[in-house]
Amino acid sequence: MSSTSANSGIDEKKYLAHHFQNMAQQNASGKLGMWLFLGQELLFFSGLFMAYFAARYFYPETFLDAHTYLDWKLGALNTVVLLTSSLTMALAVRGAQTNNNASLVMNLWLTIILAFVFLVVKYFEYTHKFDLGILPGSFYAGPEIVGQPNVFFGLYFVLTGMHGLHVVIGIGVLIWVALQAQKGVYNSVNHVFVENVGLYWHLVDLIWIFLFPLLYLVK
Amino acid sequence: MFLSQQRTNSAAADASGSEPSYLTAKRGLMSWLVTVDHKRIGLMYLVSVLFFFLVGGLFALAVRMELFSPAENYFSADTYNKLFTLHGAVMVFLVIIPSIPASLGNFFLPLMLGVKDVAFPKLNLLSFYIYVFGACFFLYTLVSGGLDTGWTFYTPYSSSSSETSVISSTFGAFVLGFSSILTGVNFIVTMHKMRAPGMTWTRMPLFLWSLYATSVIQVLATPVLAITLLLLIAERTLGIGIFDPAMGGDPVLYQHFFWFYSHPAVYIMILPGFGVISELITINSRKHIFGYKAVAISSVSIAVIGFLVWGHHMFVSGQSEFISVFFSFLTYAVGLPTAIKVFSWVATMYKGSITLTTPMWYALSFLFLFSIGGLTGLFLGALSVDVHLHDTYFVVAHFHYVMMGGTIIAFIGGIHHWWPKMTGKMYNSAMGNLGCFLTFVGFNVTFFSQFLMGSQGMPRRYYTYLEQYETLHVISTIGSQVLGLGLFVTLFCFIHSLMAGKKAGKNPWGGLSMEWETESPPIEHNFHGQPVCERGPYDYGK
Amino acid sequence: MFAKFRKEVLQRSADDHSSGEPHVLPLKVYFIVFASLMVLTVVTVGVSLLGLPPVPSIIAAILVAAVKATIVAVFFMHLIAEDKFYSVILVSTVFFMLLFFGLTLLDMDSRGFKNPEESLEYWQQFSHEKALTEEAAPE
Amino acid sequence: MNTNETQSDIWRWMPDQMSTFASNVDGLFYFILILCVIFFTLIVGAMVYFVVKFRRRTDQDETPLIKGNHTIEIIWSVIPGILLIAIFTWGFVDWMKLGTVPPNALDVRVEGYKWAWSFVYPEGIVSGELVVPVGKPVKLTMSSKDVLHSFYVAEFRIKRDVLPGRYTVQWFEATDTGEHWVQCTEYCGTSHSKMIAKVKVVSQEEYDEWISTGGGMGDDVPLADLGKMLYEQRGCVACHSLDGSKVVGPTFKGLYGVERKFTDGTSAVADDNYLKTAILAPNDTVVEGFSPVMPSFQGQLNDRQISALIEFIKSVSQ
Repeated sequence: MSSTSANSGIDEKKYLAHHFQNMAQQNASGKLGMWLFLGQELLFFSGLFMAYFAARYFYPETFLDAHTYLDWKLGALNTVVLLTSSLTMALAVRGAQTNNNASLVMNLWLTIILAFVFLVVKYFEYTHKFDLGILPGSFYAGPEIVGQPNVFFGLYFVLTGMHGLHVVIGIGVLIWVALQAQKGVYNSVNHVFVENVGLYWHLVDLIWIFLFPLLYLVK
Repeated sequence: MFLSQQRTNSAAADASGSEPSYLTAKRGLMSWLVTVDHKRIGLMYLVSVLFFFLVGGLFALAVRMELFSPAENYFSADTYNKLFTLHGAVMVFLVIIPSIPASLGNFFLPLMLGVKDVAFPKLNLLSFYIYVFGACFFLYTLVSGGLDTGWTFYTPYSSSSSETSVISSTFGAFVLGFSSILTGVNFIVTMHKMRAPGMTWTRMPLFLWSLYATSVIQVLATPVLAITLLLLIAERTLGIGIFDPAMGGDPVLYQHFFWFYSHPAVYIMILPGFGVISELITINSRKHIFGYKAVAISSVSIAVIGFLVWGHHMFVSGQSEFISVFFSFLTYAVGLPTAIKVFSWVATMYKGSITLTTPMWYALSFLFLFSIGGLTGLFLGALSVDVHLHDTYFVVAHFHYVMMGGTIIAFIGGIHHWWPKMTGKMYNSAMGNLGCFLTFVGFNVTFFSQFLMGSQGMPRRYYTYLEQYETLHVISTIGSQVLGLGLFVTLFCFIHSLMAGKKAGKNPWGGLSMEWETESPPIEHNFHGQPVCERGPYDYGK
Repeated sequence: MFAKFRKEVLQRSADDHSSGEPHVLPLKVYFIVFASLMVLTVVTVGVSLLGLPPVPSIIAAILVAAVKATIVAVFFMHLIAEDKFYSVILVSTVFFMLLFFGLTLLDMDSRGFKNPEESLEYWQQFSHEKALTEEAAPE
Repeated sequence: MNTNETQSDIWRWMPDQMSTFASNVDGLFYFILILCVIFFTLIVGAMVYFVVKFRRRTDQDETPLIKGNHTIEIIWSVIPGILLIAIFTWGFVDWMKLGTVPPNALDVRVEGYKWAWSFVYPEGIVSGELVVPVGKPVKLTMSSKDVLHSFYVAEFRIKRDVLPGRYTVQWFEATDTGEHWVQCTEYCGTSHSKMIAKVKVVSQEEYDEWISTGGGMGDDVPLADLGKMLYEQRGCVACHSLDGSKVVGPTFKGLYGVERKFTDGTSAVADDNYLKTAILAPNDTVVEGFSPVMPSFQGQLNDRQISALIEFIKSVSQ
């Protein structure tokens, strides 16, 4: 099935839903729906970034002082991990489009492993903070910092927590897609679902690209 | 509009309609609960929205009864606070936001586009169940001590000093937001990717244009409400200290977050109402809409400018005077397209051939009530006058004229208009007109007196008030009884029609848009062949 | 400039398969993009070590992150090969986001505009003194 | 606020104009009102006229295909546009006037707390009523102790939210003597509607005399009467009733000398020092069945005022 000839005789009718005219319309609708969903996700995170900018406007010195407790090397490592997972995800989508099922499956599992690595690194970061007594909001019992440290760490946990939750959701969907891919469901005709999962994963990576400098590299 | 029949080789019987309608095609409760047919989902939404409209309405009657006199009439202060809060929350999140798009929109979008179903039928059913899931949280809130923060959940009252179940109602509103987002995504994709051949953007009925503008707002604004409510829950449980000043937050920041969603939300509420009114006035005056492009473009421009004006809710809230000037100017900018729409509707009726069916009576009362609602917005947009009028009964009257007098009247008019198509039965128009008349009179008596109260300085959300406002409160309470009666008469008219209504033909009002091509009630996959669209939906007369 | 670049990339990727299948970018593009992302991550860290004053350092960090984000969006998310409407959605979403940030930050910045008492500094300074007076003079 | 409402008091738009700013606001209000009435009669009049004139006579009558008319559309966009800009500019000009506080204003600090107002004068007087001289600008620097409130005097046409954790400022200049109500217009909980206070505009001499007697609470005033004034002005009335009914806090009727059971199981007789600690540190001992929401009056009431309150509670307890 690795031939790249025109959709190599895969019967379109198999995947066509009853209310669509043809596959092109169905794929285009799927992608448009996904992009609208991504637009909505972006605005969902915009609320968090707004809270970050507002808190930073109110307590600049707290941010300068409190961010030293964040280990930027782990943050950088996580960024590299997520960017690599974005690469493998894009390669997986490319595999699906070119009927290269082997590369699709291999890259999907690579992405899942990298996502787990991201979560493990995050787990170490969180436990390191809990040991220091740095807990979100009013449970803060960490070191004395000028201004309102509970605001910075409250925000830190909400931002990275919400992003982590989206990574977990991503992993769940990726595992489901990987299992389907192993059954050979996806090929050059029916690959919209893989592409949509890829778009979602790239968005999660996009959010982290902004989160990393704003939280870890505050100067 | 020639319906060129492309013979479908499916096993459909001949076009004479011996095929069962979508109501009788499948039987049993399960066929309804797991249906992906947009028409059935539309009906399920309609029933649940009307149910919550009844619940919200009863809260409103209770509030008005309590305000009959300044003394403590029926409820204690806390119960009163819960009553007006739940009236606001149920009406906003459960009734008026999903009302027209989810019920009439779901039902008629595919029919008007000439396609079999919306782009993502399963997603459509999922958004209905998300709506039900969110509604359960509200019902749980009713049971577990209510909510007394006002539907706006302003911090720090909602995050630290309210002992009522704020978390369950905020989470309920958060979940309902997703139902609204997914409906918006569904509609935008359907309108972009699925159309009858020949139907260009300028040949679409204006109801679809307004649904498109509404869906754009739903997709772009609702997530900000979702994150605001999540942050509020985090604030109340973890105390992260963004909104609550005791922990270092800023309450005005919460108001920015909240109103960034809630002002576009009021356009989510009114735009579908505009769409319904464009349909009602053109069909009942049997005349082409005046200025199709202007009306269509003004829907979309209202949607876009609607994102720039949220600060006019916060002129006196401690927001800086400089930015208030900016918001006041843009509020007047968003007033203009609305005025253009109203003028176009009136101009449409010029030289038409107007029949006074019940939907037309609702359209006329919409024009009357919405004009008052829209014009009183001018007072609240002016900076100096708003200082006096903000958070008084003037504001209460203004938004009831726009929301109840606008969207709900258009919604009921739309139900009357499409009732024969949805149920295949006609309603008794005398009873419908009586309901409309009583609602109109009751509404004006209730809320026009509140304009006077408000400008005289009667604050909002007051359990007891100064004696000087008592007479106006009495008038308003009597008006609310008449309004309630009018709505019950309308409800009875619908139920009566379901029982004993005459059989309705394919096109009782002589409409030209595509949904009148198929039977009433339509067959399961809407059209026998694939209808082709040759000309616009309003090309009456030559 | 961008349109020429886009046509050139598409043209090079179009010649090795027929029109039936969706546009598939050559493998080389993926690895070039990945490499540039790695370099830009290093730049992000580098920029933060420059020791710029607070506001420029935020803007610099956001600019670098924005460049990385556009690269991911254009190549990995196939915006370069898809129909333009998806880019319109993305850009309009970002526009509404910036609108939200801009107006809210503008409000917070201009709070003491007419009366200095309303500004944040006044409260932090005076609430500090008010707390002292309360401790100093209990009844 | 004249308590005897005549018919003219109910059927009017705006309350009396009692401050310099009121006339500007009313001017713009009536300007917009006239515009609204004109546009409203135009719209509804045209609607009714068209409905009557173009009634459907037969089912077949033809209607002209009018798709639009650019000239009319331009006219009805430009004219409302100009009027809207006019309204905006008038509102903007008055808003700037409201924003700039005149330099020689009398500076009064306003404290809003759950369900009462207290006013701190430059001379250190703390009063539950805002007593101001007529014809002199008064600057209010306001902040709240707990949740959002809003300081609204309808007759002066002024309103500004009162935020915890920040000062907000507004000013007014009363043009006539008289008594008006301050009302809280930002929802703040159970007794939001009881959070009202009196604004007394008096002549300059009366004001000076009021200040000299320590805000009407001079040493010559008998303790029980002083207690009654404090009870009404300092917000006790919003939560503690005199007739035995439970509002938010326990009633004062039959309170003095009675055994009180607390939430933590202990109990004590309601005598002088119990009442004093209850006023200064209310949440240490909370009576059963009530919630600890009472704000502390530490630093707000001097000893004489506390003993006056206790005398008043005694006098009411019989």
